[in-house]
Amino acid sequence: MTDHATDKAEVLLAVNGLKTYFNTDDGVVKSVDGVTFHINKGETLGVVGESGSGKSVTSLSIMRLIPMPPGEIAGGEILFKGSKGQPQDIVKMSEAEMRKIRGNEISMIFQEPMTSLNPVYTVGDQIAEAVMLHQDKNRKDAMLVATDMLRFVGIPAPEKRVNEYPHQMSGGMRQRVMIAMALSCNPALLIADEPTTALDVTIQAQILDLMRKLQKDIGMSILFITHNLGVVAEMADRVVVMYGGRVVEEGDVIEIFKAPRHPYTMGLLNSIPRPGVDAHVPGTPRKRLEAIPGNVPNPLNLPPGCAFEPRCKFAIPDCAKAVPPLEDTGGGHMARCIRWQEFAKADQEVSA
Amino acid sequence: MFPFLIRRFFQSLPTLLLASVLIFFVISLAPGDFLTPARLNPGISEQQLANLSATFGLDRPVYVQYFYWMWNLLHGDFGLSFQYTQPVLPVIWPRIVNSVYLVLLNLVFFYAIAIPIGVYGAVRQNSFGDKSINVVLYFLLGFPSFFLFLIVIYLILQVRNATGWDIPLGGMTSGNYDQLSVLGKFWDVLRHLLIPAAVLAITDAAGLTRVIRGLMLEVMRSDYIRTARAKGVSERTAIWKHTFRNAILPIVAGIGGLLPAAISGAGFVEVVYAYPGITPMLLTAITASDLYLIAGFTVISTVLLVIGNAISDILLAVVDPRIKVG
Amino acid sequence: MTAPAVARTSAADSRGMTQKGETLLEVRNLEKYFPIRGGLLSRVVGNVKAVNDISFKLARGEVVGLVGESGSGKTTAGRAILRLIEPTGGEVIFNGTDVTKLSKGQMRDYRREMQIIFQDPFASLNPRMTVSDIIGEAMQIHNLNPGKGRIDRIAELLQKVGLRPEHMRRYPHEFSGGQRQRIGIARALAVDPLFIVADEPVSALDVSIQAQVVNLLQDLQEELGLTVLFIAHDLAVVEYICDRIIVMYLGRIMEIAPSHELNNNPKHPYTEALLSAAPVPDPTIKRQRIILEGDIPSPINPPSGCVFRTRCRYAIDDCAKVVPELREVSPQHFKACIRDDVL
Amino acid sequence: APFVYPAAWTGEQNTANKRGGEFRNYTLSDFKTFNPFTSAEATSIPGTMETGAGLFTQDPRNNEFIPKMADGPAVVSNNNKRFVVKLRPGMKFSDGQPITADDWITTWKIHTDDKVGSNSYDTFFINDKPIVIKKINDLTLQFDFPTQSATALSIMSFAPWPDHVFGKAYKAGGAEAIKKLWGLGTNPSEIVSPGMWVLESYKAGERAVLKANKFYGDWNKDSKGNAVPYLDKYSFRIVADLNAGLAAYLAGQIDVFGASKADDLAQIKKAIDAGNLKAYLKANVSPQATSSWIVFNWNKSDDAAKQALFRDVRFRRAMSHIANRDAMIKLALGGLGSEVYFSTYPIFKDQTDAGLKAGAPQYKYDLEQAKKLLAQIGYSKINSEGYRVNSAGKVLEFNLATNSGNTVREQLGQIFKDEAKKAGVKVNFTPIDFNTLVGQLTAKGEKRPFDAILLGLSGGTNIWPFGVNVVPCGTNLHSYNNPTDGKCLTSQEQLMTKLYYQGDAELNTAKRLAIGGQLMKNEGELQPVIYLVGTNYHVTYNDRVGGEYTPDMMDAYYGSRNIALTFIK
Amino acid sequence: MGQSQLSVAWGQFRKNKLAQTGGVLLILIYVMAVFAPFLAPDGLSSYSTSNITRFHPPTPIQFRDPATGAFTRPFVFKYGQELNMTTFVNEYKPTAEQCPIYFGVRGAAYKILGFIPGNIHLFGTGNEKPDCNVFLMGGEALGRDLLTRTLYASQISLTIGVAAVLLSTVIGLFMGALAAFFGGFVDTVIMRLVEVISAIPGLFLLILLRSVFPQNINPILVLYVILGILAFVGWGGLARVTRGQLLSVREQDFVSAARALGASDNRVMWRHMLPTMTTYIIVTLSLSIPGFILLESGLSFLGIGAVEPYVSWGSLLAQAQEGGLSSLNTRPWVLIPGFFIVFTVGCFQLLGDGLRDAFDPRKRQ
Ligand SMILES: Nc1ncnc2c1ncn2[C@@H]1O[C@H](COP(=O)(O)OP(=O)(O)OP(=O)(O)O)[C@@H](O)[C@H]1O
Ligand SMILES: Nc1ncnc2c1ncn2[C@@H]1O[C@H](COP(=O)(O)OP(=O)(O)OP(=O)(O)O)[C@@H](O)[C@H]1O
Ligand SMILES: [Mg+2]
Ligand SMILES: [Mg+2]
Repeated sequence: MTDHATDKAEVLLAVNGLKTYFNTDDGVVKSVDGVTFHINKGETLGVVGESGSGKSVTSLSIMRLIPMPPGEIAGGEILFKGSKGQPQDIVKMSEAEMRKIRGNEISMIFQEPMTSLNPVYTVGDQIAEAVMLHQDKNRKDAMLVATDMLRFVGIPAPEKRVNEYPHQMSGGMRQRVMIAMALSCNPALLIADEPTTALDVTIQAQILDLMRKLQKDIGMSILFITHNLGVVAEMADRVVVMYGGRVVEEGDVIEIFKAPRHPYTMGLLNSIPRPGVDAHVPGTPRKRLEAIPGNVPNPLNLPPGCAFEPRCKFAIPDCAKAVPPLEDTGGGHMARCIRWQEFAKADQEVSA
Repeated sequence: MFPFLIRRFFQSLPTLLLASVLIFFVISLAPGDFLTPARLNPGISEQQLANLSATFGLDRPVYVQYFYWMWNLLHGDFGLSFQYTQPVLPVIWPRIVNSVYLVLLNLVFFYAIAIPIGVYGAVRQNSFGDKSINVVLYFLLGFPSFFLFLIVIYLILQVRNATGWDIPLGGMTSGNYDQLSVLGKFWDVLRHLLIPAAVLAITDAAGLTRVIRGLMLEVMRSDYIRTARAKGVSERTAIWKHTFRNAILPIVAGIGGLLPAAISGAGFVEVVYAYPGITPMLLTAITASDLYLIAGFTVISTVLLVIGNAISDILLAVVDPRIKVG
Repeated sequence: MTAPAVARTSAADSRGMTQKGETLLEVRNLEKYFPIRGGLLSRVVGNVKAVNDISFKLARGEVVGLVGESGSGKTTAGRAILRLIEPTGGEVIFNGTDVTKLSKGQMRDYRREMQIIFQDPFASLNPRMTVSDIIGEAMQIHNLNPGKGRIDRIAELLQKVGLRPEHMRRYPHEFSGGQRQRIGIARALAVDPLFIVADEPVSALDVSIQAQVVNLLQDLQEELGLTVLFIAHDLAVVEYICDRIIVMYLGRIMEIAPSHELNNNPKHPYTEALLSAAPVPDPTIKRQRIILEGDIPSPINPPSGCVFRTRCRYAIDDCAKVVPELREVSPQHFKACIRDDVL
Repeated sequence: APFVYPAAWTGEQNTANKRGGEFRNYTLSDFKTFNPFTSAEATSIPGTMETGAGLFTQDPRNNEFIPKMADGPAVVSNNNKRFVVKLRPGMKFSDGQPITADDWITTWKIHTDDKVGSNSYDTFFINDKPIVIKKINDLTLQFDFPTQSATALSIMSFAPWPDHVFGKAYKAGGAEAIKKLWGLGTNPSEIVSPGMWVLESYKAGERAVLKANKFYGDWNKDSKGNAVPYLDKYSFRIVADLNAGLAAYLAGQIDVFGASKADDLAQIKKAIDAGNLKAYLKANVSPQATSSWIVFNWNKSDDAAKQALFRDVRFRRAMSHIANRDAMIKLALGGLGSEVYFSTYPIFKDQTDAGLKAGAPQYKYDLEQAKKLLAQIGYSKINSEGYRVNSAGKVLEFNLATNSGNTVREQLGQIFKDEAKKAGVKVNFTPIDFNTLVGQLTAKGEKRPFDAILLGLSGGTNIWPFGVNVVPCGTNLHSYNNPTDGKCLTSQEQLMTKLYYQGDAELNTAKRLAIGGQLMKNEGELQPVIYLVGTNYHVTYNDRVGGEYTPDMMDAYYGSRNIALTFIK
Repeated sequence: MGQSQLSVAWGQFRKNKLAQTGGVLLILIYVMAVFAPFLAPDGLSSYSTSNITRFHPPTPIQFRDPATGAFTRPFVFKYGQELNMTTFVNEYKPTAEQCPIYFGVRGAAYKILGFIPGNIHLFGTGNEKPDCNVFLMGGEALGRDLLTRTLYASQISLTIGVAAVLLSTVIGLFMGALAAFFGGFVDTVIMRLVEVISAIPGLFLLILLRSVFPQNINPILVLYVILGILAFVGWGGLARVTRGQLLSVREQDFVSAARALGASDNRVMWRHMLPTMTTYIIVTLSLSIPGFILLESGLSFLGIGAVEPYVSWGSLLAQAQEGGLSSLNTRPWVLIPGFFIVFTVGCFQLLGDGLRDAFDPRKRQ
């Protein structure tokens, strides 16, 4: 945490109006269309959203790993305050500079632990590679670091495991290896793109627990992408909700869960059963989930106004006219809905 | 490694055995028997015919003949070539060796051409270079190797007429071969091999290049390459260390299968180039119905192929740790 | 529900036999081993014990959840019950008949009564058939609603699952995941089954779509009085829809209990850990969770005794000795654990 | 005293006594053996090795036989039937063993053992009666001929092969042992030669290199007393076909090329004019001592209709009328060649002239005449496909085979086939393997396995230019009629056989020519073999070699040089 | 509105201009082959033995009268031929005589597709001047018109390969399905056979099989033999894939679904499993045809394929070697048939790639 714990926290990364487009045969896919958010030092920012809403593309844009072509960063800036102290715009960096940041100051772990490790190299090699790249160590020392990292992420018998190949490990194990690799150079920011989605609940619990512990130890910030609201609730300090390539809501995690100001967020929260709370009691009438009607929008053909308008039960004709602005509803809680004030009022009435 | 080799050996035995059965079966389909062509050859005496008939059990049923043949084969006796009135093995062996030279050099070129171009095409996907290479390769794919070779020869003739350079246009050695030093001999053979091997490689490489390009593209899209990039590795490392090694796995697995294709493919060029390899001899053997010689060639090349397959399995085990060895 | 026109087969004659609440399906000691071949002569060198001696009962009209981690044998159990894969051992008694003993022809009649919904909405529909072909195939096989009536029935089914009749002529790839899952449901319903195995019907769907399908299934179940074996690994969903829940681990049943009971009062250490591992979408709740150590052991060589003991924090030496049997510890609540002292 | 090669045998003498170097020849098919007794190839290793070994040799200036291995002219007695020949002393095989009368005796014995199957078998018999050779002493041989023979000196000039190799094996194992000797796998160091060359190395499918027999120079000198040959090596490059040979020649990789087509000459000429090749070229030096022909099989007891057809002289004359020799020369030989109507090659002009004078007929290209003849045989109707059928509806057809890989012969066959079609004859033409073909051609019996074969022959002497194994009945190349008993079928054959031996025994040249004329007349009327065309002889060689004949000595019979006097400039 | 898999693919294919071009060109080539006798100015084997046209150079078509310079009916000059005795080159020189070219002239008789008789040729010099000839692509070794022969050759080159592929596809499918369906012993036997066949180098197996048949069989039979041999050598790969695909499809959910509905094995096989092969088959067919065309041309080139009087592009190329490689210098036009191979194979490849892409869901949006 920062030295002015009471003051506004120090911003590590600020994404302003980021636009990442893909030029496909069928037209331009505006995967990320003016996304703005920031991450403070030491905090965990959860990003949730529909599949295809641009979560991964945002994170890859930050790493500048968008395949170009067909992708391009069409606008906006990504200000990163790395070890140099001064915020630098990642979008404008040279490839060489960028390589120094990747894996070193910002590192990333991915959704599929099964496919994210190179099958033909030992896990030790793969961790050591990052260490050698960024820490000026020879192979032997780097392998020692790798072993330490494996131990650090709780892999038993790391001395042995360091020489094993990915296929010799289970999914949870591999995700730990990924984390070890990502953390091997003490990054300031860890981007985790759905790191537990492919894992079993019990393993997910292990990994989440591990990440929390490591964050405490290292003090890095985490950009945590997921579509599991439970995971967000557990991991995040603040939350960004994305829909159709835009941020539709952003705010403190408790705020978001207690007082969502965007109908999509509301719908999302109501559409999932809560463990324990929603269990069916025989004899009682069954509860109903509040489903969000309709389908995920086609990224090629987003509605002109609010992207959620076609599925929104609160939609009014104005919603379709223009993209609503992202407005501050108070206390850094932002929402992109022209009717947020009404929701706020309704909320107050209910609680009143 | 060793148990793996043993197991590999035992696994290929049935294939070999069955292949020999097939070869024998096919040959015994021919009208008459092995000796029919020999009977027409005044150079082979009745006595010799009778001897052969006995050694190969030709008076017995076909399956017994097979065992005789197999038994002789295992003792290194492939039978008698009726054209040469000599045992098959010493007649065909030098030809096989010659073909193997050509095929090996061809393979070297083959990979030397296909790999860099394929990788380049993948790395610079859809660039002007990639596209023009693709067009050229596409064009080359349509060329039968012998036709390309005829054209190359036509061009070489033009060059030779214009410059007077001594570019070999056939055969395997120059006239003064026997007088050359060891190094000179080596260079002489190499000089003769260069053009056919290269032409062959170019036509074949067209296909492989496209395969490599496709495989590279596929691997480049994979998650672990993204992981590597996220680590901050350089472009070169990402391509050669991480992508390439994975992309060649299917190719390594196919090396064994490549050998027969290469041997077969070399055949056409051997014919055009009047190269003393297997195929020209086989072709004369067909017209002469020199069946033992044909069968001998086929068996040996099958053995070579099975060995090639084993080698590619071993190579695959070396580059891909997921394949268990041992 | 309209009475079918065609005379019903033996299996279906019994349709009236069981009343709501009576046992419709009983699984006894069901086993499914997948042989592993290896070596030179590709002999069987081992077995994947995917489902290892499981027994349970389903009452008519009941929705029962089957949960467990990946590889615990849920799918295998579901398919073995339907004889989509031949069980290695055990009995499946449907409506009084042991279906595992039936011949292929006899089994075909029973297929009308037992249907399945698949997890992957992309792989489960034949991409070369139109929606009406897909749904109509079942009727064609069993010769239901011949002639013009068939189209009407398909249209009716489509409407029932929330699609429009004009979708009939389309091909699967023209639909979104949620819509495809609806087609899959319509296909299962086309033969008026009594019993449906729903194998993770919502796991592959986007969060915002999941609720649509869950609601649909729930409505249909109530409307048609279906008996459902609902397979999932998301405990929250299972608790939400199911009357009772069966918890599996490594091919064995750990615990069976009514949903609310299981949630409030898990009796098996595994269930306890499972419940605790599931993240709760409420940032205000900060729980102390139980983190299971290690990975699931291989089903080829499951641990002796209680298969869970290697990760169990209550494990004692005795756990390795005997396979704990499934005991009723309180009404309707069964568990397979020798330690009654801890939970 | 050594044999001295006359100075006049070279147009340009090796005045500077240039020695060493290699003469690079080529051959079209891979060698099949090193064994002189089983070898049947035109260009063979033993045939090359034995160069310069023979009792007598013909002087290209006047066709006279001069003693070579003989130490002087033969002493003739017994009505020109007995020849006693003294051997030149001091002759040695390439392994240093002396060449003695035993070597001749052994060689003769083996050649005349029919179990060996030597190609020269027939040459040792005259009218089925053997020529007998006796050793008088180590350096004296006595030849007894059954009749007098014009070609006696030529017959006697076979090369002696070492008794210490073959004689030993023959005594021990008979014919089988001989056949096992000197296969391609034999180490060249074990090969022994009586002649100018001995095998040095052989690379299958590539080349054979022969080196000079170091003992040959002991008894062979040039006019200045220098040992010959001047050359060190004589090599054969094995090329796939004539085209490959031409390519090698144009590339300067071989020293001579047997150009036969205008195409070849054009390319050589072009290369010379462009300065890419320094070579000598003289076209149309003479006709070749070779011709192509088609033979019909008279022994087809399994197909009576065909047998009758082939035995019908009208049919064969019709076939000669069908052969468009002019087109064959223009198309297949590329414009340079000679039409042939007799077994006598056009190069033996004296004999052909005598034949024509005697009234030997030439059945020239004339489709109308052919049609008339065929109609006479009974093939008068034409079916829907345009082929002639007889009253029984049988199509007039036969199979014609030639050896594959010889494009000229394939084209000759093609032209013959296409012309035949114009006359309504269906020819099924297939090229097959050479050895198989020869096997079929030389097969004996009542049921020989072919209809018709298109092939060529070369060889024969200029003294009596009829084939000893061709003309007389029962010889192995009497290919139209070769029944088991070897009997003649027609009176003409009988007459030809008789005339053959009569001419062969006639020592007077004019009389011999007249007999030959009669033979040709008979042969022409019988048309047992349809002779087609012959190529012309063109001389071309690389300028690096010298020692060739004077231009007027060059012809297809003697060639362009004596290899002993050839040197590298 | 419904859209089947095929029509989706068709839609994709429609976007691929290159593949469509390939397809259209192929259709044209096949039409050309069918009407070869009509398109060809001459008969397949006709050549003159009186007016020698051996290696006649291509004759340029003239449109202007040389005297007046005015446009006339297109014509070629009649060429005179003489062997130049200093250069030994057979020289062809245009004479003053003009051979007008007519369209739709009568000439050599033929039967299109073997049963439609005719003697009209698209163009030619007619019968009035028998020594007149158009040699658009020059003449070959016997003076036959190379264009005519190339056109005729296309009939064989274009059918043998395709027929062999079709045949081997049928065999491969059948064997693969057998193996997958029966499993066990049948499976083992078939798969072993496939393995064994693929263990013998292809060309040698072809040569081996060819050597079984006598050399001097009927030329038309040779073609069937070659076809059969090619098919026999080629079915293995497809059988293996078919088997694999069927086995994997068997595990797919939609097949399980059908079985859950009570579908019989037959129905599952025919309605659900085999149709999954269509895509694969369409794609492999179109991609392996060029390979087989190349193979056929190769065999003919080696002289074990089409034999006289039949010609294929490969055997025409074999004849191009006549007179030695260096003679190519003086008559490069004999290489032209090779470009027909290249062109056809190229078209098939464009089409095949287009089809593959059209059917590849990954390349689809
Ligand atoms: N390489 C690409 N080419 C074209 N479009 C792309 C590419 N990568 C991503 N997209 C598009 O960008 C949009 C956003 O994708 P993204 O992967 O960021 O979604 P996401 O929010 O991460 O979804 P998920 O939850 O499924 O991971 C999608 O519509 C996707 O189709
Ligand atoms: N056809 C098969 N052959 C061999 N093993 C199999 C087969 N099908 C399943 N298995 C094994 O059986 C075990 C149980 O698999 P199953 O698919 O039933 O698990 P699951 O509980 O449905 O898991 P998931 O949640 O991943 O769907 C696994 O270990 C699996 O690898
Ligand atoms: Mg994503
Ligand atoms: Mg499952």
